Amino acid sequence: MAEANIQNKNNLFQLSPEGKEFVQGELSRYENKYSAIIPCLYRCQKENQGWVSPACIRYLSQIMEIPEAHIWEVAKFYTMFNKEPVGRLHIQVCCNISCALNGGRELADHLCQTYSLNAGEVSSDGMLTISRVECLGSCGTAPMMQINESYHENLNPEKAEQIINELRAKYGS
Amino acid sequence: MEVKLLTEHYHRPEYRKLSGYKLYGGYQVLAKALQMEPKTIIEEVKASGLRGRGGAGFPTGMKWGFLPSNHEPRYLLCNADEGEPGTFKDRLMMEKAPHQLIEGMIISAYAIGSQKSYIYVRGEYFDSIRILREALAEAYKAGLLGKKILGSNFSHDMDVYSGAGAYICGEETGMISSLEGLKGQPKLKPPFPALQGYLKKPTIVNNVETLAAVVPIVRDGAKVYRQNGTEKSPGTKLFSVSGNVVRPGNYEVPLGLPLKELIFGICGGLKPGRKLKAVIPGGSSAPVLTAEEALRAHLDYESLAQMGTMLGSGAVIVIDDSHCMVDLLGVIAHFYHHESCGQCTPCREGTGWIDKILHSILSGQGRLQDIHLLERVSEHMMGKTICALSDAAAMPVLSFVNKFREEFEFYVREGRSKVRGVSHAQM
Amino acid sequence: MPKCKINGKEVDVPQGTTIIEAFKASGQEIAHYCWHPGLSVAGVCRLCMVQIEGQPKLQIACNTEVKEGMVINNNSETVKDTVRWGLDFHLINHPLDCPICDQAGECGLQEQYMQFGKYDPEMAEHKVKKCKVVDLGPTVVLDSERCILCSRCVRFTDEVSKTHELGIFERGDRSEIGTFDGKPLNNKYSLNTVDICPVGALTSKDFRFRQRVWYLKEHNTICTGCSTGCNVKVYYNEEGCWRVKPRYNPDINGYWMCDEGRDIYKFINKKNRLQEITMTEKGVSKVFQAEELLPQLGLELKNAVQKNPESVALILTGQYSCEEYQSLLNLMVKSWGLKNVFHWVNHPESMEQFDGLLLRGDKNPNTKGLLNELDLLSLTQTWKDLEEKLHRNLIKHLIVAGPENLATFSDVKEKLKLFSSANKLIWLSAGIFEGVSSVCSQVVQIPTKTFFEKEGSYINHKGMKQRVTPGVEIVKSALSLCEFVEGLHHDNKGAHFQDMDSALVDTKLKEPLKENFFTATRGSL
Amino acid sequence: MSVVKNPGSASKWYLPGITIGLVSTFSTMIKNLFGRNKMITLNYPEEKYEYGPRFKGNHILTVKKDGSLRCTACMLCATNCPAQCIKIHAAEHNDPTVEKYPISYEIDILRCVFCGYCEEACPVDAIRMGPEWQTPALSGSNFTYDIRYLAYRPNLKGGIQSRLDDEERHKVGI
Repeated sequence: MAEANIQNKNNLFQLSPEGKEFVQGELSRYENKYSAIIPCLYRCQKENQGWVSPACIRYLSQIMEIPEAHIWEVAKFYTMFNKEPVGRLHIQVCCNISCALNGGRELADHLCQTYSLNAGEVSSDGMLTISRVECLGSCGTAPMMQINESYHENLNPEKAEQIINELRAKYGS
Repeated sequence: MEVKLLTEHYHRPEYRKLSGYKLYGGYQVLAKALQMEPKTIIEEVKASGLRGRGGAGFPTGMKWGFLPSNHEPRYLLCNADEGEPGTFKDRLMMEKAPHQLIEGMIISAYAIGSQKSYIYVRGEYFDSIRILREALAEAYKAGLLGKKILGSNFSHDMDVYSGAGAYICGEETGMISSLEGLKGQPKLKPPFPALQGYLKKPTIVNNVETLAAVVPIVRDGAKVYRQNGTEKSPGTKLFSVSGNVVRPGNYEVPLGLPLKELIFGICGGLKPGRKLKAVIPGGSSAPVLTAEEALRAHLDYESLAQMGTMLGSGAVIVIDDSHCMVDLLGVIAHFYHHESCGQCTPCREGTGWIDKILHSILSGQGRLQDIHLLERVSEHMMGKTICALSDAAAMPVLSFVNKFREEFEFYVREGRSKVRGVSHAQM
Repeated sequence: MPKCKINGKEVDVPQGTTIIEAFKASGQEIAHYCWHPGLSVAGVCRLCMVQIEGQPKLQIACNTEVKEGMVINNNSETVKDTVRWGLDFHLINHPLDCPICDQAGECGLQEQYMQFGKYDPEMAEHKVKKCKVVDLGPTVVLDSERCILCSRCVRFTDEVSKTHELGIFERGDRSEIGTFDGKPLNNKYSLNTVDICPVGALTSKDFRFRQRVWYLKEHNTICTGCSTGCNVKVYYNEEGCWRVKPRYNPDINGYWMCDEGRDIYKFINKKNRLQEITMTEKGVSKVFQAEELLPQLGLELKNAVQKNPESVALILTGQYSCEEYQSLLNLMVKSWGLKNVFHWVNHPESMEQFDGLLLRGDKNPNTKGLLNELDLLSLTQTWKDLEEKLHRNLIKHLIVAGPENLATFSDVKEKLKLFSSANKLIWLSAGIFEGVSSVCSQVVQIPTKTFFEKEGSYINHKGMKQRVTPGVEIVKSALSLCEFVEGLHHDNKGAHFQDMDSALVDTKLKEPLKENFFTATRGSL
Repeated sequence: MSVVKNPGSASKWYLPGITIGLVSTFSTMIKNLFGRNKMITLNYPEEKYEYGPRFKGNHILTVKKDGSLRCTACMLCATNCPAQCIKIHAAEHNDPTVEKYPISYEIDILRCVFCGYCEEACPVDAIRMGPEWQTPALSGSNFTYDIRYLAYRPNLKGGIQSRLDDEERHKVGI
């Protein structure tokens, strides 16, 4: 998986036919075509194993007719676009103030230790990436983490581990 | 004492769907509004004294009044980029009652004469985005959006736009930049968005809660709305309580409620054996209140401003005595360092500088003059930039250092936390 | 016309003027980095803070319009303190490598810090490390650490060159300017980004490390690279010329110039120049002094013309000044009666091209001036006529006022082949072209002065007449065409040096250099 | 102005003067013969005088740990030089952390006034004024010192190390 990603970095990237259609749709959806950049970047990220590579930018620039530097500026500005490969389960643990008051940072450290990963690193099987992130808007249910697109709230280390292990088993098979 | 003006039906799962929403009086207010003159609605909102619920507390009716009176296309943007640490009320509103927001938006759009609106939702809220999209589809299908809404002459289109993880997009011009497909960097003011906003067209940006609150105002009239709250801060507001309380969560209470009642009454107080140390009353950018101040505080715009802090987005963060203030300020400073958009120099460099100073204090390497330096750097960041992010970063620093100075001095002198006994590096 | 008061001084400005422009117009000093008169307002450096009476917060001068009756100051303690701290914020992550920075000496940060700075750095933490020495493209090198993110260069590529190569990536103090994934900054105006960079973040590859700027003097002149005639400054010292930068002229080039024009200093420099007057006969070259050769040559030509006007031809390129054409034509056509005068066009196919900004296909500074002079004397022979006459061996003597800037004449070789049917070639040129000496049986090569060494005026494509003044002597024995004519016509010195109609001449060029040119306008933002 | 008095009659006879002179000469000679260590003159060039450590003699260019030149070719010494005897040509170094270095560094020692301004101007301790001063040569061109002489002449034994460490400099962002 990790190797595939590295290969991907050099390779040309292309969206699926549905993806292309999506891009065309977004281009005409908004008043100006630049607004389509963010949705299209999301689409690329989805079709490129969870991250936006320079090849994606080049491709988008071509089909959207927007300068690469501009798309890259946007991609770099927003944290939800991963500029490096991530695992299939991207675990984002909130470490901001409300979570910090309830042990969010300790949870992140615990998970990093448990899976012997540094924050932001992809595990050797390409399954996990653990990141410490800023507030995810779930402060009343702290500590919490986001795995890919879903929130997991009111956690403690054991519960978090259990969720990750379950998902890992599910995604691994 | 909760007053459920907006959140009355939030516990009902069917309220999410159009059919369920209609069961409890949904979209009847819209029908009523479409019979009214747009001007009357604006007058009503003005009379209700509704103030922006996103943080700045600017009177909504007045904001709408800034729009030019010509017939150019204009936009209504709903700011659902809820990024302020401690705030999670908009997510609740979007997930529990998407139609309430949509109804509020259509009424507001009718009032200001806008043909197109966007709901800009922060990217992490995948669920909210999905729910809103479903709700929009339902509304279009039911003829509540699109051409000639409910048989009137008013047409309106609405779309959901997903952000991608940038706190600064919660600032209105930052959001407009982001919606225009640029980096979410705030724009120079003047021109103000009401004159030149999205695509240089007149634009009104309102928070989710503000737009939803238009529904009860139009339904019951300004007088009834004013029954709750104080003279200058009328109505109810959702408060997101988090931190060290027994029952954290969103609570809708009338403005002007004593903070003490919210924490100790509604939220069930602190965990047993713990004492209140400090409260941040309006999201991480609001200056902190000490326990003693918090017990005196009332939750409305004026009285909090008098205490040198602000109501902000209504995120009450409760801190008990097991926490080190230096450490918490480190967390906040790191957040603003991470989120500064990098446009204006004082903010770009200042947030980084503050973060680094706090980091060196936390690792036991601090110097006594660093505390004073923190204050001076913060003072020189305030009010010097395009948007308020640098103020937001500076205010907590000033208040933390001022109100808990001995903790900072102890940390620097001893190289360890007064509360935890060890330095951050050793933890 | 709103009136305002700036630091106690009454200032009258046109409607819509921003405060910073009013400051500039009234000659008062104000700190700023990101504002550039030729670009849009970014308002990000936050240094041009001013206090406006009646407004609680300080405002930035670049985004605030002057309104009637405004009372503005930037010398109160609050403003000064803000600017001091603003500068300190710029500097906390700026590396202290001024000694090896090419911008030192003309650096906005250095100058403004000297003037407005805080002078007690309090930053004790580590600076943010970024990329150094990034190769941005064929012309520019980037040092990210030195960059203060004023975004001028990004705005330039977005608004002026419209090539969109540059961007500011990441956010907060991790922001860096750069190009996408190593895509080169490669446009015809890329070096303007170096000019407008207020610090040493963008440096020109061509000039990098060659000279310290405080060794250089500047001379105001015009670019002779094409028929646009951009106003430029040439920087030189005793070793020669080192670089060319644009000079503001709203009617011609605004604030910019093209990269091609920046190379013109190269053909001025001694090593690329013809050094001596030589005569080559049967493979033997002999060096002459102008006084000994020219009178004799003049007599010979005069006799040849008077004997048979068809046997002598004069070929002119559009590279010389109007006065030179005048004096040459006065002598040869008016007093000798020469009829064979031809215009050598270097790129006939691209003469009319224009890239929309500055670059023109006509690579001669004075085609228009030449055509005017030829029209005045109704000399209408075309190049075809010359070719025919040469083929028929009618022409014995050829006088060629050849290219000054050889780089724009790709057809020299082919033209020389054509000239070989003459008996004697008098080749006037500033540069060295291999093989000229063996074209005809007798070849006289005369080094000419470049635009940098002589006085004269040039007419650009728009018909604007611009005057240049001599900077410094580079080749001792080089002659201008006027001097060449004087030499030929030894008994009537200077008579042909006609008065220039000075009314049309761009007066801006006549401004004397300030006394101390090391501090004069160097690095002015 | 020296005033010449009229010589008296005694001094017209020169013998006393000569005797006094000879006594002085011989006494010094004997002192020198028996107390050589107290002798004021030196047997130059076999013996050389030791100057104080702050003596400003011929320049030395210092080197880094790896033996390459410390000089960054900033030309502050050349700018500061009142005699204008320093000529530097800079070039781009392959190592981006070094960036700029001198490909030629020449001091025209005959023009040098040994003021030491170059040493003071140097921001990186790259040039120092050394102890040597006796450097005769046979032709004029030998008085233009180049890098090989300034940094690596035999008596410097492979170069004098600069006090300033590059790594340290880069760490603090200078």
